[in-house]
Amino acid sequence: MNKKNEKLLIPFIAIILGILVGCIILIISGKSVNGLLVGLLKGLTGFDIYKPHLGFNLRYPGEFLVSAMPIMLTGLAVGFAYRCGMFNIGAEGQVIMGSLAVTMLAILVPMPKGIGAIVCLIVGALAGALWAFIPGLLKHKFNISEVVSGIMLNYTAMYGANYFLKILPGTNNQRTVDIPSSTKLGSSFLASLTGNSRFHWGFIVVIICVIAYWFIIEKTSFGFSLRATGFNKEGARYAGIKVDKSIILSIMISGALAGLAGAIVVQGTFGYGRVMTAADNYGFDGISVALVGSSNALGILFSGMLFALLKVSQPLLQINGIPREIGEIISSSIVFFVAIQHAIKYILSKLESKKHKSMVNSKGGTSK
Amino acid sequence: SSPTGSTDNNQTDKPAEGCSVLIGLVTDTGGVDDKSFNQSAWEGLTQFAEENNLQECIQYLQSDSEADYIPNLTGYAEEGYDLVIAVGYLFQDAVDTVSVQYPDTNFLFIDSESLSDNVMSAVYNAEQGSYLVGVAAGLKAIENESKMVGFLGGMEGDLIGSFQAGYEQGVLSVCPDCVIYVDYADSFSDDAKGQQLAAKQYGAGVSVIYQAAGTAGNGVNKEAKERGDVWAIGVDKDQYEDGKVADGSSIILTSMVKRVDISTYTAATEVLNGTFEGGVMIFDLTNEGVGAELSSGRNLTDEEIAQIQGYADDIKAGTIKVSAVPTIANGSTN
Amino acid sequence: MEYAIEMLNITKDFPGIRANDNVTLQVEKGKIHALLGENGAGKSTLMSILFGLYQPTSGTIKINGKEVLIDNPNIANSLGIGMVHQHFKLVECFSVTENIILGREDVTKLKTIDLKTVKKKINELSKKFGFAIDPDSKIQDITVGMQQRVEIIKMLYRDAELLIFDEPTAVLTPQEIKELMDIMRGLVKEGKTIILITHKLKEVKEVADVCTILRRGKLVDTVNVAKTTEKEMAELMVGREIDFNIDKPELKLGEKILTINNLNVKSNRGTNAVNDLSLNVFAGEILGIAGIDGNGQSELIYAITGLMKSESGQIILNGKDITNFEIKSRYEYGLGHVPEDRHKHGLILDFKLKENLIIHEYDGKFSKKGILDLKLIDKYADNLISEFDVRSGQGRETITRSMSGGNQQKAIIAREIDRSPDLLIVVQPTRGLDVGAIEYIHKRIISERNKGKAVLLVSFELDEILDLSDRIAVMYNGEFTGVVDAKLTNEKELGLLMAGAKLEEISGNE
Amino acid sequence: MKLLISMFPTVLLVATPIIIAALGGLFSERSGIVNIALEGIMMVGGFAGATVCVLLESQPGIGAYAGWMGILAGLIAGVVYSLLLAVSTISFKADHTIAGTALNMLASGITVYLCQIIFGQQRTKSFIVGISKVKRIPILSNIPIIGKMIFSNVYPTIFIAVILVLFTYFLVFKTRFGLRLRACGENPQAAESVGINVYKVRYISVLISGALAGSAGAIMVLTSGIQYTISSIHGVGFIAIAALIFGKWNPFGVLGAGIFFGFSSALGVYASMIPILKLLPSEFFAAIPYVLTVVALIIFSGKSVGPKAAGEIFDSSKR
Ligand SMILES: Nc1ncnc2c1ncn2[C@@H]1O[C@H](COP(=O)(O)OP(=O)(O)OP(=O)(O)O)[C@@H](O)[C@H]1O
Ligand SMILES: Nc1ncnc2c1ncn2[C@@H]1O[C@H](COP(=O)(O)OP(=O)(O)OP(=O)(O)O)[C@@H](O)[C@H]1O
Ligand SMILES: [Mg+2]
Ligand SMILES: [Mg+2]
Repeated sequence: MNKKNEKLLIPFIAIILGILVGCIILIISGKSVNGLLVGLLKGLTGFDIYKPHLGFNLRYPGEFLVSAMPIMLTGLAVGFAYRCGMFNIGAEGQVIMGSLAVTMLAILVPMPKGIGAIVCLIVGALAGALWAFIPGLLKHKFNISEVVSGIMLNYTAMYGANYFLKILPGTNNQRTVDIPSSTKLGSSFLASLTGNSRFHWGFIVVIICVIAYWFIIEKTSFGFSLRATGFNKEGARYAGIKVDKSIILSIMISGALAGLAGAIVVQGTFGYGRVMTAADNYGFDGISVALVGSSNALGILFSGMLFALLKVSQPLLQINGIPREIGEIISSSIVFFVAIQHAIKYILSKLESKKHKSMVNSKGGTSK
Repeated sequence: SSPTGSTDNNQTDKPAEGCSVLIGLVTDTGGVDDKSFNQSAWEGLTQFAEENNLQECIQYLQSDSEADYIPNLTGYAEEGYDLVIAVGYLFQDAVDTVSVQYPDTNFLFIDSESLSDNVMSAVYNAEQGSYLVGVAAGLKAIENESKMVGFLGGMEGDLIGSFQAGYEQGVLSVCPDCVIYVDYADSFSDDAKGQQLAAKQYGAGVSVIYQAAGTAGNGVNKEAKERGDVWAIGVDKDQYEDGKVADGSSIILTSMVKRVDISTYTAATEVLNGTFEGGVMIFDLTNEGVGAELSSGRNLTDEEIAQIQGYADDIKAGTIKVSAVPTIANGSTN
Repeated sequence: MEYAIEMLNITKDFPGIRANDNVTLQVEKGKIHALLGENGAGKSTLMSILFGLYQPTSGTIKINGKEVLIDNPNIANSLGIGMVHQHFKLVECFSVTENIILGREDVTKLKTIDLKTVKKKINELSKKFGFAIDPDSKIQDITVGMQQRVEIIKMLYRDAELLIFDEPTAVLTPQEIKELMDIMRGLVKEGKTIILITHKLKEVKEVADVCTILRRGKLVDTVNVAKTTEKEMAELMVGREIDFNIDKPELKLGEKILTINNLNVKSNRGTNAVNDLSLNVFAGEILGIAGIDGNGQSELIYAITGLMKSESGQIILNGKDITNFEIKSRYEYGLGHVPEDRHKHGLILDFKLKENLIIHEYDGKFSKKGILDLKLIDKYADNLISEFDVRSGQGRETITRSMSGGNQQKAIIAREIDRSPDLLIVVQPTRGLDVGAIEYIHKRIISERNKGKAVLLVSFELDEILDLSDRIAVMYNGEFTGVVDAKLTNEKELGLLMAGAKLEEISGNE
Repeated sequence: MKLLISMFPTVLLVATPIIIAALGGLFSERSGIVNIALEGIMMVGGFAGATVCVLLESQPGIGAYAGWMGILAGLIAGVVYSLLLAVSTISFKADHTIAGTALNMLASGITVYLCQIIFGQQRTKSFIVGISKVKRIPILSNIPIIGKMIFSNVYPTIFIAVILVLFTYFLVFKTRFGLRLRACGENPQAAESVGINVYKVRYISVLISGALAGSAGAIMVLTSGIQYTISSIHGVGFIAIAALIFGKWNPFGVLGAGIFFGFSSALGVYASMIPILKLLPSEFFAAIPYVLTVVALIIFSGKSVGPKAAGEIFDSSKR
């Protein structure tokens, strides 16, 4: 099998297997598979098969996009680092730091309309990048795995951010005051287009990032050096690439993308900062998105949609009598199947050689 | 009836077509079995459903995190539910937002006020009931000479603050030199934290703890049961049964009862009858929306019960005014 | 005669290569039997078969006259065969004792490891064979020589009667080598049988009783060491007359391109790999560095190309002191490098062929303001591919991993030569390639020389060195044992130099 | 001092699951398999423990032992769930971190899903007792100070944890199995060359790891909770990883680190009673284990303390 097909085929098979696992679990527990499909369709398009007369309710696709946007960004974040050979499990913390920076800036510093939102986005990205700099530096200086330091920094970020959010004026136990409208990304125009969903201008940020990701990775000399480092560090060093610099820079860019995700969640989805008792998992969703999307821009775009759909349909499923965790089960199974792609490849090659054999056999048979 | 027994169907099956009303209830991160106000709210609703034979038409959703509030409320509104119930003041933003977007849907908002006219807000003067259980705590503290009592809140804020305030005043009214420990679990769902804070207070010599912390408060009951020689005061519902230990006695001294079930029952009935109107419903001692559980033959003597009832009458009569503003800071004592 | 081990008519085929061709090896009990041959002669393969790591394509093995089937190392172990691998298989953070007993632990009644009994056993063995080893020290704290002794005790602990040593001296200091020889003599005195794989004639002469010589997978001869001179064995090892059939015009020596002064480089293990070495390479010549693998060639090249740090000394390229330069700027000052390990260094295997072809200049010639000039890259790649006849499935778009070794190597050569560097370093340029590819690559290297470039060639294949070089420096133990004119030397002389003899000694003999 | 005494039961309560789960991590990592999935395995164990406890509690006869049956159930569930980690990383050669991350995600989905199926809600029902505290242990509780700190008013599970520490030390550092286990984590090629079946050793270790982490999850829920919920484990699996690193992959180190982290958590609760600490926010205490782990990693860096081959994918066909 050729390499390119395999790259597409494996995530595809993993997705099918994941959905299959979900269906089997539903069937075993006596729930309707149909309900799952109906729920997913409605979550995506707003069309309810049971109530066709209502047509398409655009709020659903709107909310679907709202939840797709941050995980596409974190997917890009994880993917970017992955392309350079780093596993940025710390994206969660970088999202939180992005959110924190944006919230503090927006609440404490008055800014004019128009510029405010953009300044906040930039600061969110910077905060994420700086937080990501820590595991990058630790890896470079002390050879500490970015996975372990990333996990520890996730929790540090969460508790640290809560502390700072709580000392902001007006914060109660769950949330800060609203950020000024000059810094918000929400728009009544977009809301009215999508049946009052929370759809917001953050989608432009996402589109820009997807294109920039694709462009940087595939088209620039910088991306070339990152990819070389990711595939083969020693080979990159031989070629004259400054591997250490690539590593730190790539995880910082990764952090910036995660920070942006945090920023658009605050500026767009919620409009205020949240004191969190448990993480939102945007960063962890990003890992799934990047893995299933093979860390390339288009792949991340699509897998981001897939995971967002599984997430956003959950209340719908629950209301329709299907435990909403089925979405989580399906998405984590998909990641699991991607993780064991070695086995999938093996089975595929077995199948292929079998097919080959049986073809040869049948040929032999007919010639007689 | 066990709450889970009756929820089974509602939870797992799609509500039947042809319901005359559809009612959805959204809990905060506590569930409908929190032995506290989520459960109470759900019980009011199930009672309504049973009486009207509408068991198939009520449903609930539990929120996993704050991020779920809006999607869960909108979920029901979008699905055309006639009444959507938001249990808890934490839903303030969510209710404010969603109720405006769905003017044709009726909302019941428990524990806080929202201004849209399709929202019925049920507000409870919890400080009044809390005052009464405070009296009970003070009496016990004098009796066992510890003169130390405790309060454990869920999250700091106006709502739980009113519980604390009433309790403080009640304790001090009978035991002016009592020391009151105040702690907050920073969560309504972290039972482990509740238990640890209770262990701290009991360890310091506190003999009674009043918990107003949802599921986290159940940790207090657990610690009290482990110790056996201390009291806990229940909240929202009568928690006497949950406090039973091996020998059949209960460590629940009394409970501050908050009749959330009345508001869900009322709102549901009004929706069914087509008489639902937005606005604020106030529940206090006078309409028995709040109060202390004072059944005799439990852990309070009849004299004590009588004494507490005396205070209740004074509050109803207005001779005692109970403030809803606490004075003791989280993590400290008076 | 009684043989401890007989390997009869062994043939072993790997895809595309016959590593052993009808080889027969008969080892007498209580003797040290040397196995001599150039790199790739098939020594390791033969021993791997004996040790159960490979199955022979054909042939039989007999132990003490009885035919046996050895299909995994555990069986070899139970038959009393032990092997000291060239790369030790030791757990660094374990103690000597723990390493020795691993897999064969005695336990007490409490099921704990019975260290007391074990240590006693080890001390006994150690005393009996003169190992002088502390059973409690950790592997990571002891010298390589000591580590090797641990490997030996490991075999003895398992009651091995036949001990195989695969190039045991490659990693040892001369003093350690001497001690090892003593140990080996002690072992045979105790009735053990030893097979010693080596390239070094001196060692064969010193300890071995019998020597079997392999060349290109075939058995050449088995000789009695006492009755054979080193020179005779060298001749047997390298074999046929040399064939100068490559056209090479007269040498036109240009100016000095590369100067190395008193260079010292440490290996990854921390030992001195390059010792105070000095060297000049001139424009228009090919300087070949001959020597056996592991004598510091790799480290020397890594230091010149910047992949390894030099401890001290000077590297001057085109008059610039590049000792501490970044890798990239070395290329800019006129360096080209065809690396020893094409998979680790030379290529990014998951890249497309075209990407590998521009890997040095992706951010120079092939990009404008940081953006890759894809059209130029495609054009350039196509040109290079056709000029150097690099064959692959999908042309420039082929994923490099899927290409054959020969074509991968051609791609590297193409890339390095096309940049027309003043100094071209080529290391093992034809390893694993077929005859056609070898010929082509040789031609390209010589044409660089003819263009007046300096070429530094490192190879373990004497033929290649002799065919291509103008001068030959022979490296042994991090130093040059001699620098000779390629036209005036022969394989015999080189073989002696490679085995550590100094040039003065040899010429003195002659 | 009085404060310290009254605080200690809480310290031990928090430390117990950390220690046991970290010991689980120790087995796995010492054999070469990085176990990021501890958190997920704990969730599965916690769920199974609470469920079994709830279901058995009302049964006459066994009811009194329901808590202990719950721990057993957690152990079994942990073994079963860790089999997924073993199969994926050892047989299918999946990246350890990615497989572990997937299993962590799967655990939260699957446990809550099962709650819905079994109990009709997003959590288990609450159990009545779970595991109860021991009032005082005869004789030992009479020892001055220590008797009050450690031997009264504590959950018996801490003693299980301590016994497991001793047992782990014995198994890993004194026995044949332990030697082989460590060899597989340091240099699997060397282990294989002396006839050790690396795959088998790693499978066993990962399953032991699952048993320990699963029972740690059950213990955590049954001692410090009233039911299993999605947030019951809330990152303790990751703290266990931290404790493993902080304790330098050594059982006694793990014990110390576990108690230390238990202490920092208890301090968060008791800070209000300690004048200096009163000024620090509760978030500070919550973050301590994580920050200290990063600091510890920096201090250890350069010295190789973790198992060398941990995280490497072993393939015996490649020499
Ligand atoms: N696993 C293998 N697959 C394919 N070819 C192999 C394999 N192992 C060895 N060879 C080839 O077989 C030939 C003999 O190799 P072998 O390792 O036996 O040589 P050697 O005499 O030990 O060399 P050296 O001195 O370098 O150790 C070489 O050409 C080598 O490339
Ligand atoms: N799969 C392979 N394909 C092609 N060549 C191979 C392969 N495996 C090994 N070789 C070549 O065979 C030669 C010897 O390999 P081998 O692994 O036997 O090394 P060795 O030096 O003999 O090591 P040891 O003493 O540890 O056995 C090397 O030149 C190596 O590059
Ligand atoms: Mg070799
Ligand atoms: Mg060899």
